[in-house]
Amino acid sequence: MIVHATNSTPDLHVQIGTLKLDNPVMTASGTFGYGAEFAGLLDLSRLGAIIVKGISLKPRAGNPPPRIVETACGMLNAIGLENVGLERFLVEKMPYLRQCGTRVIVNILGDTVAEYAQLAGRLAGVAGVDALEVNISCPNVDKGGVAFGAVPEMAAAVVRAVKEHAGQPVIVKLSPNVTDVALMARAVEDAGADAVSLINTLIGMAIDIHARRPKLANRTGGLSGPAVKPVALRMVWQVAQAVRIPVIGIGGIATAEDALEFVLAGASAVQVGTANFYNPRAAEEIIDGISAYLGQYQEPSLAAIVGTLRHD
Amino acid sequence: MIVHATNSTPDLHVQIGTLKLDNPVMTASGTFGYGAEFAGLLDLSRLGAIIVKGISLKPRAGNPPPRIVETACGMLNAIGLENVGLERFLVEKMPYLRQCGTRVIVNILGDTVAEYAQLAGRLAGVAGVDALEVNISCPNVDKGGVAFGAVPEMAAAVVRAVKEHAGQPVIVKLSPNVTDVALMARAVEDAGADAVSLINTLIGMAIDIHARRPKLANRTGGLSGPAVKPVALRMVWQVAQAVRIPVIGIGGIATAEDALEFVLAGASAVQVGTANFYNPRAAEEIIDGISAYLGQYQEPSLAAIVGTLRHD
Amino acid sequence: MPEFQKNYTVRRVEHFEANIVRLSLDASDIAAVARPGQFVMVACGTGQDPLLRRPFSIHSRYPDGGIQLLLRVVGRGTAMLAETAVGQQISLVGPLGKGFGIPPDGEVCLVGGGIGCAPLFFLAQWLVEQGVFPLVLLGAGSAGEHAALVPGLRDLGCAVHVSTDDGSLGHHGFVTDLLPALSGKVQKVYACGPVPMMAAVARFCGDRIACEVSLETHMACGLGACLGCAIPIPGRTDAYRHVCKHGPVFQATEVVWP
Amino acid sequence: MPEFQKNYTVRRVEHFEANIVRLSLDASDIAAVARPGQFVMVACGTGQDPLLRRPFSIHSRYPDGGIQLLLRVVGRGTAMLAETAVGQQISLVGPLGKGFGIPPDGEVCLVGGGIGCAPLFFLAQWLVEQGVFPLVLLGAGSAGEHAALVPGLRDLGCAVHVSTDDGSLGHHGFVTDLLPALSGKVQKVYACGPVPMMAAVARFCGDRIACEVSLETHMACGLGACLGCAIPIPGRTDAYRHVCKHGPVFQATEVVWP
Ligand SMILES: Cc1cc2nc3c(=O)[nH]c(=O)nc-3n(C[C@H](O)[C@H](O)[C@H](O)COP(=O)(O)OP(=O)(O)OC[C@H]3O[C@@H](n4cnc5c(N)ncnc54)[C@H](O)[C@@H]3O)c2cc1C
Ligand SMILES: Cc1cc2nc3c(=O)[nH]c(=O)nc-3n(C[C@H](O)[C@H](O)[C@H](O)COP(=O)(O)OP(=O)(O)OC[C@H]3O[C@@H](n4cnc5c(N)ncnc54)[C@H](O)[C@@H]3O)c2cc1C
Ligand SMILES: Cc1cc2nc3c(=O)[nH]c(=O)nc-3n(C[C@H](O)[C@H](O)[C@H](O)COP(=O)(O)O)c2cc1C
Ligand SMILES: Cc1cc2nc3c(=O)[nH]c(=O)nc-3n(C[C@H](O)[C@H](O)[C@H](O)COP(=O)(O)O)c2cc1C
Ligand code: FES
Ligand code: FES
Repeated sequence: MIVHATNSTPDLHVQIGTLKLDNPVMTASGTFGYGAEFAGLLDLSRLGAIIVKGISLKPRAGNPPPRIVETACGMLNAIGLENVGLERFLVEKMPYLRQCGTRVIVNILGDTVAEYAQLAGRLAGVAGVDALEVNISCPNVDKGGVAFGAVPEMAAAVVRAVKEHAGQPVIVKLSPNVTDVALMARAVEDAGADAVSLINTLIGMAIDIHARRPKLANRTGGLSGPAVKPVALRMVWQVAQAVRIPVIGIGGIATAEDALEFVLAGASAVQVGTANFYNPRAAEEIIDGISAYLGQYQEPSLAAIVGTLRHD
Repeated sequence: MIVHATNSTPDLHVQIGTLKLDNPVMTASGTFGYGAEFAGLLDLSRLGAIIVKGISLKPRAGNPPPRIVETACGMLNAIGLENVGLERFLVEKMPYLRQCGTRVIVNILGDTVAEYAQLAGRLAGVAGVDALEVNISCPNVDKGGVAFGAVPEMAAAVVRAVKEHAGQPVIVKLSPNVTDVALMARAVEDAGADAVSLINTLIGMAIDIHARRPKLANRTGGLSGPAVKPVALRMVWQVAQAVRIPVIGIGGIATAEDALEFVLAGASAVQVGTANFYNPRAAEEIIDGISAYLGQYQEPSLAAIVGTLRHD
Repeated sequence: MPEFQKNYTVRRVEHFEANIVRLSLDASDIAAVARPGQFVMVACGTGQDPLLRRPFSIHSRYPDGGIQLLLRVVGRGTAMLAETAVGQQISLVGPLGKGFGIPPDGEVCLVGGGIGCAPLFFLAQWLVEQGVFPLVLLGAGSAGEHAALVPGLRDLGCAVHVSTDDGSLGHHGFVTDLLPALSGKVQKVYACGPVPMMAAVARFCGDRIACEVSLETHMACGLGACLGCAIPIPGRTDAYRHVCKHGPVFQATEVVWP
Repeated sequence: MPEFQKNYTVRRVEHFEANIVRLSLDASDIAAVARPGQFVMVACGTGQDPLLRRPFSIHSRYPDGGIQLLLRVVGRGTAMLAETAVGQQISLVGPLGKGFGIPPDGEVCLVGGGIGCAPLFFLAQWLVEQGVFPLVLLGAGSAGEHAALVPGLRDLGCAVHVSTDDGSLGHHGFVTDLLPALSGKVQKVYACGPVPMMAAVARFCGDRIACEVSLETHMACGLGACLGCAIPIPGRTDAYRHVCKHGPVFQATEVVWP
C-alpha cells in the first residue's frame, strides 16, 4: 500500500548517457504504437519517454494472423515486427511524436549488422529522436537465423556498428532466452552501449487441442505480462550487479509496486508494456505511485533508491 | 470443452524404457510430498506415477524461511531441496509408497557426479522404485557451483554415471534456464538417458518494496505454475523434435486441456506440479479429461495422438 | 473523438436463452459520443486472470443515458461477466473503432446472425432517428435467441424477418435464404454475424448493393497499438489492416472472404 | 482423519468494523470432524489469480451444521472473499493441521490478539462442551473489533476481559498486561495472535504453565507437500518443522521466539 505524502515532490529524473528523462517510466516498444493511439486516454507529455514500435529499414507486413493469444496472466504475440519502415516512420509518425512533449526513443531492428548501422546512421540527425533502443532479438539472416541476442560476439558486433553511426545514446534491449543474461549485458557494455534494457519476451507456445494446431500462425510467440515479472526482475538484478551502465527494467510491470521492485533491484528506469493494453492509464498511475512512495519514505529522489535492495 | 464419450475406454498406457505406466499423468517432484500427504483427497492408485521430492545422499534442512511467494498465476519457491535423505527415505517413506498401487519414481540430486552415481547404485535394487528422475538443476560444487543442467558436457557426465549404476530406467529432468534446451536434451540422450522430463522451474525473484528486501530468504527462487506453461510447452515441442527418447511434459499443467497441449506437442506423458497445491484433485481430473478427449475424437489410445500437432 | 477508461455501474442484468445476457451500464458519457458499430473493451473477473479486456459492440443506447451490451457466454471472460450483479462496477475502455457508415437515400437492410446481431440494435436506433426504417433479417439457432432483439426492433418500427436453424421460429434455415426476396430498392446492407453468413451476404450484394460488415478478431488492446488484430487486404501480401482501428466495420469489398 | 475438497454455499456474510468479515458456510462435513485450531485452505477470486488458496482457522461450528470463518481484509485474496454474496459457492480444502490439545484438569485461559482471535471461539465452544469454562483475554485495536467475538463468548458462559490499543474498551494497552492478574490456578494457556503477543504469553508461562500457540506462515498447499511453511526448531540447524502439518498449534516451548 502506498500512501500519499504531502511534502515537496521528489526528483524523478533519470540520466541515460546524454539523455535526461523527467521520470523513469517509459512505454515499451510494440505496446504503445506510435503514441497517438493512447492520446485520448492519458497525458502523453507526462511520460518519461515513448519507445516506438520497432522500425526496420523497409516496411514489414508482419506475420499472418492469428498473432496473439492470451495465457495465464500473460499473452503471447507473434506480430512479426510489422512496421511502416524507416522512411514512412519519419514522414508519418515523427511529426506527431515531436510535439507530444515527451522524449522519443526509436526501437530499431535489422536482419544484418549492416542494416542496424544504416538505421542508426539515418536516425542520427533526426530532430526529436532522443535515443535509440536496439532490439537484438531478431534472427541474423547472415548467420543462418541465430538470434543476435543469444551470442555475445554477435550482439557486440551490432552494438559497435550502431554506436559508430548513432548520433544519440544507444540502449541495447536484451533477450531473456539465454543461459547467462549478465554475460550478454557485459558484452554489449564493452561494445559501447550507453544502457541496457531487459527483458524482451520469453519464447512460448500455445496449442488449440481441438484443431491440433498452434494457436499462433507463427507457431511460437513472445510471452509478456505479469506472468514473466519474476524472471524479468531476477535478470535485471543480475545485470545491475554485472554492469556499470544504467539498466532499464521491463517485464510485467503493471503497478508502481512492480516498478519499484525493479528500481530497488537496480533499474534506473522502467518500461511498461503489456499493461498498456489492459490499463491504458498504467504508465501515468505508475509515475504517481513512485512519487507517492518516495514521499512516504522521505526519499529526496528516485536516484537515491536505485539498487538499494538489502540482502544481508 | 471436453464432452464425455460413451464408447470403450481408450488405452492410456505409456512406455518409458522398460517402465510401463497405466496412464500418462504423474505428480511432479516436490509438489506431492511422498504421496501420503494427498491420500485423503484423491485416489493415489489412479496416478500414472508418483515422483517423490528430490532425495539426496544425506538429509538436507533446506533454506531458511520465507521459502515461497505467490506471483501472477504462479509461485516462486526456494525450498532448497529439503529432504529426509536417502536412508530415511528408504525406511520411512518407501513402505507406504510400495503399497499405494501406483508406480514410484525417485527424483535424485547431488552436488557431485559421484553423489549421483552413489544414489543410483543404492536405489538400483530397491523394490518398488520403478524409475529414477535425475534433477540436474543443482549447482555442481566441484565446478564452482555452475549448474549441471546448463552445460551439456556436465549434464552428460551425470547421466553416464547414473546409467552405469542404475537398475531402473533413467529420466533426466531438464532446466529451462538455458539458451538451447534441445542441445541439452540431445546431450543427455547421447549419454544414455531413457527419457527426458521438462521443465524444472525458471529462476525468478520478488521484492518487498517496503522492507527493501527479497521476499525469499534465498533471494531468488524457482517460478512454477500456469504462468510458465507457454515457455514449458515451447521447450517440450522443441525437444520432442530433437530427440528420439520419450519426452515428459511439465510446467503449469492444471487441466486436461493443458496436458493435451503437451501431448500434441510431443510429450508421451506429463507431470502435474503446482496445481496439486491449489487443486489436490488435479491429477485425477486430468486423467479423466484425457480419456474423455480421446473418446470424443474416437482415438484408440493416447499414443495415437502424441506429437500429432499440425503445423502446415 | 473522446475515449473513456472508467468504471461503470451495472444497472440491470437480463438473462435470455442460449446463454445470452444483456447488461445495462450507466455509461452516459460513452452513450453521448458513440456511433453504432463501435465497441468497448471490457475487463472481466476479479484478478489479473483473465488478463486482457474483451471487446463487445455497443448494443444500444439506453433510455436513461447509458449503454447496453448483449453478450453470449462462450468462455471464461464472458462467463464472469454473466455473473455480474446489479450495482457492481465494470471497467470499460471506449468507444473504440470505426462505426457503420451513413445510410444512403433509399431502402436499407440489416442482416444479423447469432450474437453478431448485438450491434444492429444500436444501428437501428440511429437509423430510425434519421427517419430511416430498416428492414431487419435475423438468424439464430432457435426461437428463444430472438427474444432479446426482435421485440425491441419492432417497437422501433422496423420490419423484422427471422430464421432459425431448428425451425422453431420464422424461416427454417439460414438467414441468408431470405436475401433473394429483398426488394430491388435496397441500396445498402449492413451485416454482422458469423463469417460464412457475412460472406454469403457480401456475395449476394456483389457490386450492385453497398454492403458493410462488422468483423471480429482476437484483440489485446483495441486501440491500434498491439497490431494483434490483423486481417489480410484483398490482393496484397505486403500489409495487413487492423480490425480495431480500420474497423470493426469494413466495406464488404475490403475483406478477403473465405 | 477425513479431509474434504468441495464447494460450499455461503449462508451468511457479516461485516464488522476494522475490515473484519464473518462467513458462514454449509460445510457440515467439515464441522463434523474438525478440531479447534485446525484450518481450511480457501480459494479466492474468479480466475487463476490469485493462484494459491488462503489458510483460515475454523472460527466456529455453526449452529445448523457448518462452519464459520472470521477474516480480516489485508490483501487481494481476503478482499475478494469479503465481496462474497450469500448463495455463492466457495471452495475449501480441509480440515487441515493439528488442533489444540485437550485441556488439563484445572483452570484454562485463552489469550487472543487482533484477528488471531478467530480460532479461539471454536476452541471455547469445544472446551465448554467438555464442561471447561475458560477465562478469555482478548486484545484489539479498538472497541469495534471486539464486536464479532465478545458477545458470543459471553453467551457460551465464558468470562471475557478485553483490552484495546486506543483505550476505547476495557484495558488501555496490551492484552498481555492482563496476564499478571491471572489466578494461580490456571493450568494452561492457549494463545493466538501477533508473534510479539504470543512471545510475551510464552515468556509469562515459562515452565510453570502449559502454553499452546497457533502460528501463521505463508502456505502453498497446507498439506505438508510443498515444504514452504518451514519454521526453525529451537536449538537445531539441521531441520525445520512445517506449520501446516506439525502445527499450526505448537507447544510454546517448541517455537523459536524473536
Ligand atoms: C469488435 C468486436 C465486437 C464484439 N461484440 C460482441 C458482442 O456484442 N457480443 C458478444 O457476445 N460478443 C462480441 N464479440 C466477441 C467477444 O469479444 C468474445 O466472445 C469474447 O471476447 C470471448 O471472451 P471469453 O473470455 O468468454 O472467451 P475465451 O475463448 O475464453 O477467450 C480467450 C481469448 O480469445 C478472445 N476471443 C474469443 N472469442 C473471440 C471472438 N469471437 N472475438 C474476439 N475475441 C475473441 C478473447 O477476447 C480472449 O482474449 C465481439 C468481438 C469483437 C472483436
Ligand atoms: C493456519 C493459519 C490460519 C489463519 N487463520 C486466519 C483467520 O482465521 N482469519 C484471518 O483473517 N486470517 C487468518 N490467517 C491469515 C490469512 O491466511 C492471511 O491473512 C491471508 O492469507 C492473506 O491473504 P491476502 O490475499 O488477503 O493477502 P496478500 O498479502 O495479498 O497475500 C499474498 C500471499 O501471502 C500470504 N499471506 C499474507 N499474509 C499471511 C498471513 N498472515 N498468514 C499466512 N499467509 C499470509 C497469502 O496467503 C498469499 O499467499 C491464517 C493463517 C494461517 C497460516
Ligand atoms: C504485442 C507486442 C509487440 C512487441 N513489439 C516489440 C518490438 O517491436 N520491439 C521490441 O523491442 N519489443 C517488442 N515487444 C516487447 C516489449 O517491448 C517488452 O519487452 C515485453 O513485452 C515485456 O514487457 P511487458 O511484460 O511489460 O509487456 C512487444 C511486446 C508485445 C506484447
Ligand atoms: C515447492 C516446489 C518444490 C519443488 N521441488 C523439486 C524437487 O525437489 N526436485 C525437482 O526436480 N523439481 C522440484 N520442483 C519442480 C517441479 O517438479 C516442476 O518441475 C515445476 O514446478 C514446474 O511444474 P509446475 O509448473 O506444474 O509446478 C519443485 C517445485 C515446487 C513448486
Ligand atoms: S487490438 Fe491491438 S491493434 Fe487492434
Ligand atoms: S504449506 Fe505446503 S508444506 Fe506446509
